[in-house]
Amino acid sequence: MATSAAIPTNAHAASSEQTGLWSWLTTVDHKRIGILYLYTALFYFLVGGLEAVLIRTQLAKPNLSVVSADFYNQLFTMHGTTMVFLVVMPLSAAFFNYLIPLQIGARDVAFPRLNAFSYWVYALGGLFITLPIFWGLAPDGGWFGYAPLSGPTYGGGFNMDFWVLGLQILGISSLAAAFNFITTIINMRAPGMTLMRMPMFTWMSFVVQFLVILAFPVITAALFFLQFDRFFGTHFFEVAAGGDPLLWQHLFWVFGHPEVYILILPAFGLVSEVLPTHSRKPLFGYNVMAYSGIMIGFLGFGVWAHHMFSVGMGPVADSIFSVATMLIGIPTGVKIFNWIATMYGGSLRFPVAMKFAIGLIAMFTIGGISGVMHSSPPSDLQQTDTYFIVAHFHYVLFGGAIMGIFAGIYHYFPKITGRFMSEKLGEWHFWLNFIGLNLTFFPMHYSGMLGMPRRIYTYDAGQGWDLFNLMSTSGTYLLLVSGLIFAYNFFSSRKNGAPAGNDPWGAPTLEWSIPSPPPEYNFAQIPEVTSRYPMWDLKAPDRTAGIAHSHADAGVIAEAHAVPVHEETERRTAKELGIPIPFPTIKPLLVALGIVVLFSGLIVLHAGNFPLAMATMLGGGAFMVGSLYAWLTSPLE
Amino acid sequence: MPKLHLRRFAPAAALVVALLVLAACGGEYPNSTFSKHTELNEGAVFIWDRMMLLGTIVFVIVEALLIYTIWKFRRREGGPAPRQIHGNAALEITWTAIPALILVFIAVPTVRTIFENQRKAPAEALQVEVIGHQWWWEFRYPQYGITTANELYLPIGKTVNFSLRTKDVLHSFWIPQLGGKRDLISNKVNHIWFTPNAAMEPSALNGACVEYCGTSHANMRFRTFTVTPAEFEQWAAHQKTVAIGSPAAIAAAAAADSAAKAAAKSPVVKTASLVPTAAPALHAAPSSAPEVWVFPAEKIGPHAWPSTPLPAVAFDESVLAAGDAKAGRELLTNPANLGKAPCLTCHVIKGETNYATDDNARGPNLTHFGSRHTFGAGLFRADAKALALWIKNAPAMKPGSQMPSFGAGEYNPLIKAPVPAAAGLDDKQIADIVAYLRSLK
Amino acid sequence: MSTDRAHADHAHEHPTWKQYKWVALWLFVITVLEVWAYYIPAFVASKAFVPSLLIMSAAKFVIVVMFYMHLKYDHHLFRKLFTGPLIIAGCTLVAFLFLFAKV
Amino acid sequence: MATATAAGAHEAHEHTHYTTTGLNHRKIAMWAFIGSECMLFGSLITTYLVYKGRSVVGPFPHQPWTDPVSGKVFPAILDIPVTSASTFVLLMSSLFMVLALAAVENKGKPGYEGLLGSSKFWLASTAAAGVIFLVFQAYEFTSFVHLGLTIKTNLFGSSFYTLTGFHGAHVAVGVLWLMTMLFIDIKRGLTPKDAINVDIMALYWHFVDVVWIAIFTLVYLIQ
Ligand code: HEA
Ligand code: HEA
Ligand code: HEC
Ligand code: CUA
Ligand SMILES: [Cu+2]
Repeated sequence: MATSAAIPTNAHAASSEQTGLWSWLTTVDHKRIGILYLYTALFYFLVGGLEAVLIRTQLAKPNLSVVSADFYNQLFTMHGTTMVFLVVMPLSAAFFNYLIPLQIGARDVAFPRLNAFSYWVYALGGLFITLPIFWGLAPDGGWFGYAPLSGPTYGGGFNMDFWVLGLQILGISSLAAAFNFITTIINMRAPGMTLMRMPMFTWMSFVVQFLVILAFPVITAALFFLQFDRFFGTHFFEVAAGGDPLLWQHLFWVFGHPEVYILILPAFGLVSEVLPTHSRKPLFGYNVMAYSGIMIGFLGFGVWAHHMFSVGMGPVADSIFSVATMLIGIPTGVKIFNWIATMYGGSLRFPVAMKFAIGLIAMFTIGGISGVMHSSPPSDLQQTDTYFIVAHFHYVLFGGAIMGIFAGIYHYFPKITGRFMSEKLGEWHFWLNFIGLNLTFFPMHYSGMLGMPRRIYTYDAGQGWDLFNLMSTSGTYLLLVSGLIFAYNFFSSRKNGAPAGNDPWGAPTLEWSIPSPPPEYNFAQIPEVTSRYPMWDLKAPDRTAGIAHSHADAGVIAEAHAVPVHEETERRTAKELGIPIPFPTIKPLLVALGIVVLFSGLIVLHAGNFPLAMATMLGGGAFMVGSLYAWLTSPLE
Repeated sequence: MPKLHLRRFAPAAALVVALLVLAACGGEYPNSTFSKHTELNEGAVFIWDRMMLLGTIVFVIVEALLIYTIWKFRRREGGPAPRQIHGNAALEITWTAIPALILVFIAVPTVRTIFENQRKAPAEALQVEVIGHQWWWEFRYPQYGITTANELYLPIGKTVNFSLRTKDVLHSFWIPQLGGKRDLISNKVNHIWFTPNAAMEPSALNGACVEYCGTSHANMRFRTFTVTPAEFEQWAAHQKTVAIGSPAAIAAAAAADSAAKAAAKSPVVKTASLVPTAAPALHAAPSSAPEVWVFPAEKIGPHAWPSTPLPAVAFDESVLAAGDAKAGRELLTNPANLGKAPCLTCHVIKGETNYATDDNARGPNLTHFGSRHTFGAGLFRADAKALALWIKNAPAMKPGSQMPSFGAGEYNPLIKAPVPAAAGLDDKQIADIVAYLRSLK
Repeated sequence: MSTDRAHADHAHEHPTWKQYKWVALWLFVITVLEVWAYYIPAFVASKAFVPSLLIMSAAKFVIVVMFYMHLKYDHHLFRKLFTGPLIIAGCTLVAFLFLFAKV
Repeated sequence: MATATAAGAHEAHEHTHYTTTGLNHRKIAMWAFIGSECMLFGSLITTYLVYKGRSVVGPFPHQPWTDPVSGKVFPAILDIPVTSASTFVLLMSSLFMVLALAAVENKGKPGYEGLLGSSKFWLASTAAAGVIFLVFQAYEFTSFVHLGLTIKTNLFGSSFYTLTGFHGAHVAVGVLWLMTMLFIDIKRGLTPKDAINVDIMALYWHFVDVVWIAIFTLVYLIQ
């Protein structure tokens, strides 16, 4: 593998005192918060994965009873919820945190403490929704919580309380983070970093933040309705009072569909970083890539009802949503072709990161095509709520989002830790993952079209599904093995990986101009940016010569290939350089804690202990407000 | 190291593909969605085929381009430096336009079929009301006055218009072989219609609930029997009668007898147009209820015979064999036994004294229970053993079932306690009830 | 690079008391009209009622946003940040009204 | 490179750091937040409208209703005169708010000497108007409850109280914010340097007003 001239890893410029638990609890450094996100999300990936393993074990053969019906229902609900809200979104957030400031040449995010707050709300909210499974009280209404099953009349237990409140909590985290990143990207780009010079990952992240701030309020409102129904006796989704379950479905999917693009676009962004680097060629059709991302996000708001073709919306609505859905295939296809064109004519190297990136292209396409197959209602009515759908969304989610994120992890691990992950183990991980993924999810196309419904904890023999299910289950175990290999590789490489240096892959963007791991302040000097590929301007000018740098500075490019690669200077501390660094603080964590306690009060209320519930809520609320006050009145840096 | 391990991957991939192809060719697929038994599904299959074709083309092109590219441009010692092309407007337009064009070929038949499928059903269609319950199906034939559960009879060659509603949460009605699904939604009546076409053999098909509806969603199945119109009429003529052995049946038989004696004409079903001319003879015999006709058990394929394992609850076979239908009827219908066997507070047996009506009954209508092949929403064969265990402890056989346990000493999850010995049914009583239920042809 | 930084927030003068006063007056007048319209049964019954109320309220909405929130004078970015979501929210609302109208 | 050094300045406020657009971070975030709030209130209003006329039992917003069981007659719930008054108060609060901002921005400038330049007065008036609005709302809610409409009564009650309650909560937050700002003004006096903070608060306040404009028409006036 190409290790550029061995630059000794700059382990701890400026961060000698930044160790120990307390430093992690109080950090407001976007990089460390990114790492926290990464670890936490990987932990939940293990949880969600083990849930999947149990699911698949139960379904290995007909009429098994590995788990009970009720527990199975909790498993798939929590599996979906975990993977979506506690794994893929936070893994993306890990990269937003770590990379966006580095890619745009900033020293931190716009609101460092808000950033810490987002993380802690996520971490605590994740526990809030995950822990109940140990008491058999985990949410059991499906990840889309259809009313009235999720309401008080038919879902009267505690289970869906945790879901409603947990999602509400997680929403706070995502929203706070989104405002933060929008501001960061708009306002903290280094001089010369125009929008059209932003790295594609930052671009896709930018789009995603808008999807978050527009989609999450809708689910927030819907969850409030459900929450009020459950706790305060309102009638939003109560059938007897005339409540309309379809309102829940519409609100959920107005959120839910943009949500799936929230899950995939960051992975698209990561892949758009990995492919050019290892092809030694700039991204093909940069502008088109940026615009198609925007297009996907925008169209994503007009297609939600394709999840509801079976509810009987009438032919006009069915047709409109069907055609709108098909349209999304166009900008997505543009992305696929541009990626291939990026590689075409290049000089391709295949480290594990590249393999995963290519894997995404190959696998996502399968999921995308089955997606288009769902978009035609007459045909979807045979597919909806069967394993064919399960196949579709695992191809796009596992074959797309997770593969892309793996590509990102292998690619950026050297930047984050200063060391490479083992390529050898990585190969095993990749191939087992690739085979396991196809073995698990491809047969689901068959079981689905041969009539197997989703969300069934058992099925009868003789239905023609046995073989496919057995294949799926075997594939899952392969995936488990590959995941464990990854985990081992991940942890052992942190200490024992080969040293990586600043720019191990010969990549084009700013984050590679600084040491690995980067110093606390990122850039000793805020760089002046003159093109999309500053590092290539510097190191491989032939690759970028043909790209129109912005006309204003086209003339000065020669001397202004101006990204200095600071190797020595950045061994100095922030203090020595006179760079203000935000103070570490525990307050965001405390506010987050207050919020979670506040929400827990409602559970106590449901349990019927009114005084204790009031005490919990008032206590949590007061604690939150107090900590918030302390936060707002203390100086940032 | 940086070379593609295609070879390592190839055998595994080949194996998967081979297995899948084999799988798709051999074997029986009783729930396949690709059948052409109805016009509804023909439309679906037509679009599916087209999408499959176009999708495969797109897939092959993309993957071929991808593989070609990674093979051709892999880095080689002394290979050429990359050609630095960064974009190409003509290409961008091409790969925007071609997918758009492909989509037109999908969109047009899609919209056409949507409007076709959602036309109003023909007026002369057979009406069937489907009512979802957690976790069983109620079927009504309003034109015949029939209420039944979990087994659906459909005449071949005749359009059926289903109106779908639910008593509780959302469910979804699906018979994969006959067409797409439609949800049962609270506060709304949904519709779907199709015509099992004349070319279809009489057959037993599986159906399922496909909208997650709680604990036993997986156990909310049903059977559909497509039968000839003559058979259908025969079945229906019997199903609409009151229960065998009920006071109403005895009275009706007496009335019919005297009517026959008065040489009045035989009772003709309202929907005479449905009946092929030869059929009336089959049940025109005066002085008795129409003859029972059910879908013949021999014609039911293995896929439609449930093999759900029975719980390990003991039941003495000899006691079971000695069940007495008369005693069973007494247990169910004598108000004195209501404390022990409150069956008729939740179930309706037409002709007996019921405490529930069709509209507020919590359990399936049992009037002609003996003519069903399966029970518990398609979970169990309607044999004596399974039935006995069911009455003893239904929730142990079907998680979450809303039917309480009645066996003395059995745990009843609805009251979260065992049934007191005094209040519960002993095995003998259960055997009697089973005998009675099975006699309700 | 640094030149455009200084007080770009306030690069354009905000409106003054004079304008504010007129804006307030307009808002007041439109509100009075709205309420007045509500009390004319014949008008309430007519087809024009709903559209005219919608137009009046939209007018107030726009006036406040343009002048009081000085979007008219402020950075174009803010306009985008506001109108984009507003349009999506509006379209979604209308779509819902259609979807639920025929049930 | 001058900017880079400028970014190293030691001031503890982000607007002294380098920013790409020259805009204030928090102001950008506030506008993004307001965009997001459009979707929140959009969903709440949509729900109210979708459920309009779908309640199984009364009372109803615009028509009287006779309970078929008890025979009791319930009047139409909404009280347009009262709400018109509170709407007016809220509209005027927006005027006070812009004047408060102008006073802070132009502190000491000619033309801003007397009352016009008293940010304290205008902040206090805005907050007071907010409080009056909330009092109106409290009055409204209690009188509706006395008329027989609670959040549990029917779909109208559920969606009405939730929508207007959310709006009221936003007003309440705004009032707290205003009071804090007033407190600071009293303690140390706001100067043009603080204008940005008042500006951001004002954006929030006006947005809450704008939402009410929509609610007033869609919920109260259109029948
Ligand atoms: C990462 C997440 C993700 C992504 C990216 C997508 C992408 C798409 N999805 Fe998927 N989807 C889900 C996650 C995702 N989906 C989930 C989780 C569910 C289930 C939710 C649940 O019920 O629990 C779901 C369900 C779902 C349904 C509902 C099915 C049902 O329940 O009945 C539909 C229906 O239209 C659909 C369609 C699509 C389409 C058209 C795309 C398109 O964006 C795909 C576009 C991509 C391509 C088409 C491939 C590349 C293009 C080319 C190579 C160009 C040429 C192609 C053509 C001309 C076709 N999806
Ligand atoms: C990103 C989203 C995501 C991902 C990655 C997955 C991954 C998997 N899913 Fe999931 N799935 C969903 C999202 C996802 N799923 C959703 C949204 C639903 C719908 C839920 C609903 O209906 O409500 C669903 C439903 C669903 C079902 C249908 C259940 C049902 O309808 O009854 C099944 C069944 O087979 C299934 C299987 C799997 C399997 C085998 C995996 C495997 O790929 C998992 C493999 C992973 C592992 C085995 C873990 C290995 C990882 C590690 C060991 C990490 C360690 C690393 C460190 C700690 C450093 N999933
Ligand atoms: C509290 C209501 C209730 C009472 C009392 C009750 N049942 Fe049930 N019964 C049900 C419900 C609900 C079902 C459907 C359960 C399912 O399939 O999940 C059912 C199903 C059945 C079935 C299967 C019907 C079919 O076609 O699937 C039989 C047989 C039956 N009950 C017999 C009895 C007998 C005998 C008694 C009295 C000893 C009885 N029931 C008392 C509620 C009741
Ligand atoms: Cu009924 Cu699922
Ligand atoms: Cu979707």
